[in-house]
Amino acid sequence: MSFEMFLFYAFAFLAVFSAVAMIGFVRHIVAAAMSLVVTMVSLAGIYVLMHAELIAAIQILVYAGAIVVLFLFVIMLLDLRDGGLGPAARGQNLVKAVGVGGTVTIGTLVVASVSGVFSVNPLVESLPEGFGEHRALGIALFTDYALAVELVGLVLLASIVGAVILAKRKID
Amino acid sequence: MSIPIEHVISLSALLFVIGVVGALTRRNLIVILMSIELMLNAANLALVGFNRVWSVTAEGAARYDGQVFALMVIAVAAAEVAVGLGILLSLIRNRDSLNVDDASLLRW
Amino acid sequence: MPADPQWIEDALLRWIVFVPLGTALASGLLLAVFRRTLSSSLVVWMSCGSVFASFGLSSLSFAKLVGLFGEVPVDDVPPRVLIDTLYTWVGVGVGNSAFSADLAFRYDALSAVMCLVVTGVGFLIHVYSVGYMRADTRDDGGLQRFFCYLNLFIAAMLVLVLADNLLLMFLGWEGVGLCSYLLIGFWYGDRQNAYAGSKAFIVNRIGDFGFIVGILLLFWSMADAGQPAVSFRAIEAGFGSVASQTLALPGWLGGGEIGLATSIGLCFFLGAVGKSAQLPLFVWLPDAMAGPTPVSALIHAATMVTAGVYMAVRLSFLYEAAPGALVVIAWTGGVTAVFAALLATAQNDIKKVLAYSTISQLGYMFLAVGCGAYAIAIFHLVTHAFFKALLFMGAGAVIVATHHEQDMRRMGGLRKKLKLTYWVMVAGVLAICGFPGFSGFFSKDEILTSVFFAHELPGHVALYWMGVATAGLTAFYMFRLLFLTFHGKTRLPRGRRGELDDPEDTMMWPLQILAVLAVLGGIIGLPQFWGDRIGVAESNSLGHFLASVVRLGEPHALDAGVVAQLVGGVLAASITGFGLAYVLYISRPGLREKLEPVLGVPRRVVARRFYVDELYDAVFVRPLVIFSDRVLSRGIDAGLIDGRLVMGSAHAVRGLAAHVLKHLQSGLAQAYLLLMLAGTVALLAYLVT
Amino acid sequence: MEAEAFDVAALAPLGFVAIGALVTLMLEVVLSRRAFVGEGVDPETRLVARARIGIVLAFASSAAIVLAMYAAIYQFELGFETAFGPGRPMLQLDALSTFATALIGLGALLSVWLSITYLPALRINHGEYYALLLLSTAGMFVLVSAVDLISLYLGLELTSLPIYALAGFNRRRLRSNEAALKYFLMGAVASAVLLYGMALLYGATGHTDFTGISQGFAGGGGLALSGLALVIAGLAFKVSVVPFHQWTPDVYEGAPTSVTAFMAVTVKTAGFVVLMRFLVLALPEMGEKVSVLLGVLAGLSMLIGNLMAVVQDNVKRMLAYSAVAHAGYLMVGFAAGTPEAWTAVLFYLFVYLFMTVGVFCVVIALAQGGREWDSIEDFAGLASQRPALAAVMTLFLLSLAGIPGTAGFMAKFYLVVAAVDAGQIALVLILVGTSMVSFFYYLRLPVVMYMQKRRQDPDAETSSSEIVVLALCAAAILYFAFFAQADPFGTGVRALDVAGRAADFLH
Repeated sequence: MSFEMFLFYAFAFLAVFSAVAMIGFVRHIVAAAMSLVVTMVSLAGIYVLMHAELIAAIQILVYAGAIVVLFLFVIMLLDLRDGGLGPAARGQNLVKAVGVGGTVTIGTLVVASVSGVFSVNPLVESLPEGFGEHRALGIALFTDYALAVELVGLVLLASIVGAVILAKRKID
Repeated sequence: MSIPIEHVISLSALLFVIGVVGALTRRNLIVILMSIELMLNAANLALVGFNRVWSVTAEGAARYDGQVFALMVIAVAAAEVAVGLGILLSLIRNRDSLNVDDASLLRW
Repeated sequence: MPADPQWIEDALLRWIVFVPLGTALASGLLLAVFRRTLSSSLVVWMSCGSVFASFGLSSLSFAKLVGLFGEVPVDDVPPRVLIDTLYTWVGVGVGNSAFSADLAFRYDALSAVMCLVVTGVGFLIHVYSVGYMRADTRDDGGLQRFFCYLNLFIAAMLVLVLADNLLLMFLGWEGVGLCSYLLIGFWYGDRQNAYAGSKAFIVNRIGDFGFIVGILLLFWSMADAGQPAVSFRAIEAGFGSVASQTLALPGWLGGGEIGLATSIGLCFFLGAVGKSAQLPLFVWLPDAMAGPTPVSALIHAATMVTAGVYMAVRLSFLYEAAPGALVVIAWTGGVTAVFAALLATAQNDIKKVLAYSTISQLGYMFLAVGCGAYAIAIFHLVTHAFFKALLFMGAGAVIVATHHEQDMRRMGGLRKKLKLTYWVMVAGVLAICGFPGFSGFFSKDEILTSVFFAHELPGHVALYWMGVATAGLTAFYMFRLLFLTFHGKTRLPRGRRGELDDPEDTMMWPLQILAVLAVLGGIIGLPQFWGDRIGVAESNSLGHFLASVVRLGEPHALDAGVVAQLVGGVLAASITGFGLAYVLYISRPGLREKLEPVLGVPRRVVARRFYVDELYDAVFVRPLVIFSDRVLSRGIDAGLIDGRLVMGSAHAVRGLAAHVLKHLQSGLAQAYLLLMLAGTVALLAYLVT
Repeated sequence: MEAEAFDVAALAPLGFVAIGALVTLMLEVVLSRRAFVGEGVDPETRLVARARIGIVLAFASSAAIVLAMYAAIYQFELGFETAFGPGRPMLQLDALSTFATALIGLGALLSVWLSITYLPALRINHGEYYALLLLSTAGMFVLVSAVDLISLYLGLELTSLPIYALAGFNRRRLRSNEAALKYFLMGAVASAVLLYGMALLYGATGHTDFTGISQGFAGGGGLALSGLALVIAGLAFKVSVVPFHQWTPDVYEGAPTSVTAFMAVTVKTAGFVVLMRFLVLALPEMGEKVSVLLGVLAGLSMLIGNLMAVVQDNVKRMLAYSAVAHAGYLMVGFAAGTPEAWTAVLFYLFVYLFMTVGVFCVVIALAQGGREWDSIEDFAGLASQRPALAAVMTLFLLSLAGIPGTAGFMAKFYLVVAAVDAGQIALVLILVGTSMVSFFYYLRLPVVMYMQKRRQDPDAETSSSEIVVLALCAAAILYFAFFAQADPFGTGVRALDVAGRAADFLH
């Protein structure tokens, strides 16, 4: 097993573990947010392994940096007690969780095995110079995908206006 | 040697399913939001992973469809969280509960 | 088959429809948008005038049709059809089957007859309504609204009978249903009326389902054969090529094959059953009597309910190719005739007697259609329009005179007070009972004669005897009505006995005109046999006139003996009915009490309408809603309303939604998510495997 | 036409509404400052000032939308065909997209007019409303011309995010909060599912643009089919097809009515158009399997929608289920999948716009005193008090039910004819049968309006903007009932031909 592979599995384990922790067994909502951060960061690690360095950086900046902080702000703002998770999960939930998780997983597996989901093209071994780095991706973004960038701008504008109008304390 | 794409996609599928289960079972709205974020992340992982497969054109030039898509998704995810938390705050002002089951005035 | 007609463009036709339509729209617009209530005399003049204008235009077109203005005598030219094409209404190039439907009116012999009846009788009823609505104390200043609906109805009915294609006909078909609904529920504030209005509309949905499926089936099969068509002309020309095709029945219907023509014919007939209140969809018509009486006369006796008969005759070329469908029609008509006549004998509400009588007479018409005697069906349609409108309006006069008393048990002895009303009612009763020489005599006699000779029809002898029995029952319940209302001692409450008099003249003179028509109307279709006897050279002019549209059967080999047998049978039955009524209600009223224990069970059966409603309840409703107590208890609650077939299935639908499906919509976001994701997984599984 | 490097003119409609959104935002800030300078402004003055600002903003938004529509119609008439995007096509400007753009613009325009008096009546007259509405419209413009998964996704998000906020715009009302929450939660999950499907499609085919996908799709394969399933599920959510429909009644009921009207017509149009384009371009040989799938969705939607609508006592909720049913009718056209069926679907969407806006406009015209009048009892006896309102409401409902003499019948008729021609007999029977069922609930309102006594007595007057909308919708419904394919005024435009041209995007 190469070092790369080892890193991948380590990150993968971390990501899955903390994801399960987030939805499963943390006691406090801040802990849930922290688990999410761990997942995000692990994914960033995997991105690096996939030659997507810029994405990895942005993943950490935006997700771990901005989004989770936003969650934390709201949590603080609400001043939640009892860990903020409300009443402990009832047995019913467990049944549901097992049922849903099982169904979906089995469904996915069945689909995968029956149809050979994973039969995609082999990986390209020799990547061009500087693949996935900020320069190459930046050029792509502002040439081929310029329109998409503009659109993302509009999406962000819309979300800001929407969030403000909904969350502002007093609007009259 | 590099990581087999099958493993990446499996990881992504697993994370997606965990996100789904979270969104379906947790009662706390903030955790549900986080689960949705997890689902988006899983999709991003798949996009970036698949970009590894489709990384060059026939002429050998680099292709970034998946990575650019992933970038866009990250931005959109931020926007979505902002709106989601806004809705959550306006809900909390009227009724002091973060439990999703309490939002069942509208039914039948 | 009739000769190929001569088509004449005539741009005047559209105005037959547009004049009443325009009046209705103008008055409605003024009322709704500008909130202008016109003075009642203006409203009256406008609406009656527009219908009269329409009648005038119809007569003019009629004159053109028969060549009154022509250079050549009628007999020498091929039959004419006036046609007025406005523009292409619908046109789609669908694959191999581009088709188009014009907004076009067609005035041939059949349309002419219908058109004249609708506008002519319609005009008389309009005039009558003026007096009726004026006399009506419940009226809340809705005169303008009432006449607006009434005109709209006339316009829709004219669209129906003048339509050149099935789509336009369907427009009129739905239009009359809508107006009927508006008019039944005219006196709002009365929940019963609102309910009756909805019921009429909803029952007709079932029929309309058949109509639409029929249109689609016809269109589909014709397009498949490369002859897309929606106009009657094109369908008639091209239907021959598909008539012999068959459809494979799906497995759950038992497999096998059914003739295409038969299935299309049955679909259309389902539409007719709904509109013309035949078994089993008749339940709405008696309830529709909640509307104002002129409405009952116009819509639920003279015009709209005959639309089903008109449609069947219009599509006679189709039914000619579908003998199976004709058998169903004949039997439905025959059974309905006798069934509704039985029900009529047990009614105490004067309008309900007439309502069941209408159903029964419509059954006669379908019986005629089923025998292939289309022209005779139309003949009876016309005479029925005369005498049934007369009877309804006479009943309306009684109702107005007695200040809204409809129960015959509280009438009696009105003969001396309402003299004129009495005599016109006598004319109507004699006409419907087939008193020799009166209009109903000839038309009914003709129908029974065709049934008698319809050897190709399975069970035609039984049908014939059912027709005779119906004639006897008709005489019984009509004379019962007459005797209970006008003879004997008055049973009116004391307070209402003073100053009883015939209503005002605007109500009475339409009645007198209709009385004359009811007596003499038989002339237009005077059968050959009787024409020869009294020395009229050109008898059965209606039949000859219609020959350009429908196939006339071979004349029956009639000799005096057969005719004596036929007429004698009917007359004997009618006289028996009359005699029974006379004995029970005039000479020996005490006998009724004595007979009560003997007749108790059958009488109760009839009075409960043969437990039809209960039967529907048991067969359709309860199994459907067994899982829902609430609906079940509603279903058992027999005091609620009748007509469980329709309202019962409505309840079943409601029950299904309210008690089963509703729980899916629990209001819990995560439950929604679960279903959504389950759907996604199902989609995934389906697509991938 | 050859794709030009950066043909800005092609993006005119999008540009107009985007700029319009910015302008209204600015205007709101500037005008509000003017109006509320100083501390001691009393609430009454404040309300009046707000109302005036609202009118100005509505005019500004209307101007932006009208310009966008004008541009779209101009492009349509020119026969524009541009694959837009520098380097690689992201948006396809053609007859379909310009047609849909004009249609969505019309829906947005009418919704703006509906809001002018409604927002003050509900005391939620904030300027951001119009900006959000315009941004969402911009998103739909992107959506209907998207030929790439990236632009599709972004368009979808740009469409949805403002609507989540708009649904919760009545912040003081718990039902509005809840509607926003549910729509957001379901929408976010649906878009995540959609996104995952897109990722799979990309992984299987190596392309994010539709034509590339169609080439790479050729063999099908599990990965591609899984992706396809998830994408269909995500889009089916937007057009509220069973079983992805459950948000519809809750959101329709809870959201402010003007927002409901807006999303009912525009989102549905955009969703169906993008689904159409995706299916046709990315899956040119849309096999039997997909057709059956769409047919099943159609049948379920018609049945569930119509059955559930029967038991509703809230008008908006009833209309929501009716919207599900109509989505089912439209899906029948998708199951047929012939060019005629696409034409019929587009024509149906066109007619559906007028009926739906009209119906919601009547509900809006009743709203006053800070509350909606949207239960069935609230309509009792309306005919005696506001006869014109009752009359047009009846017309809209009859059109929704599809009675002949209304445009709704023509729309349904074309759809049915196309489906019959494509051999979808079972679906047509369900369509016709459930339409009959729909009379049960569509007729309830006329019954209470015409045949019951007025119970409450609100003295609301129909405002002039509402009168314009109502008159326009009613006139359109009557006009297209008889002139869907005729041209009585010699304008050279026939509605059905226009829809046909738009549907002719398969070359």
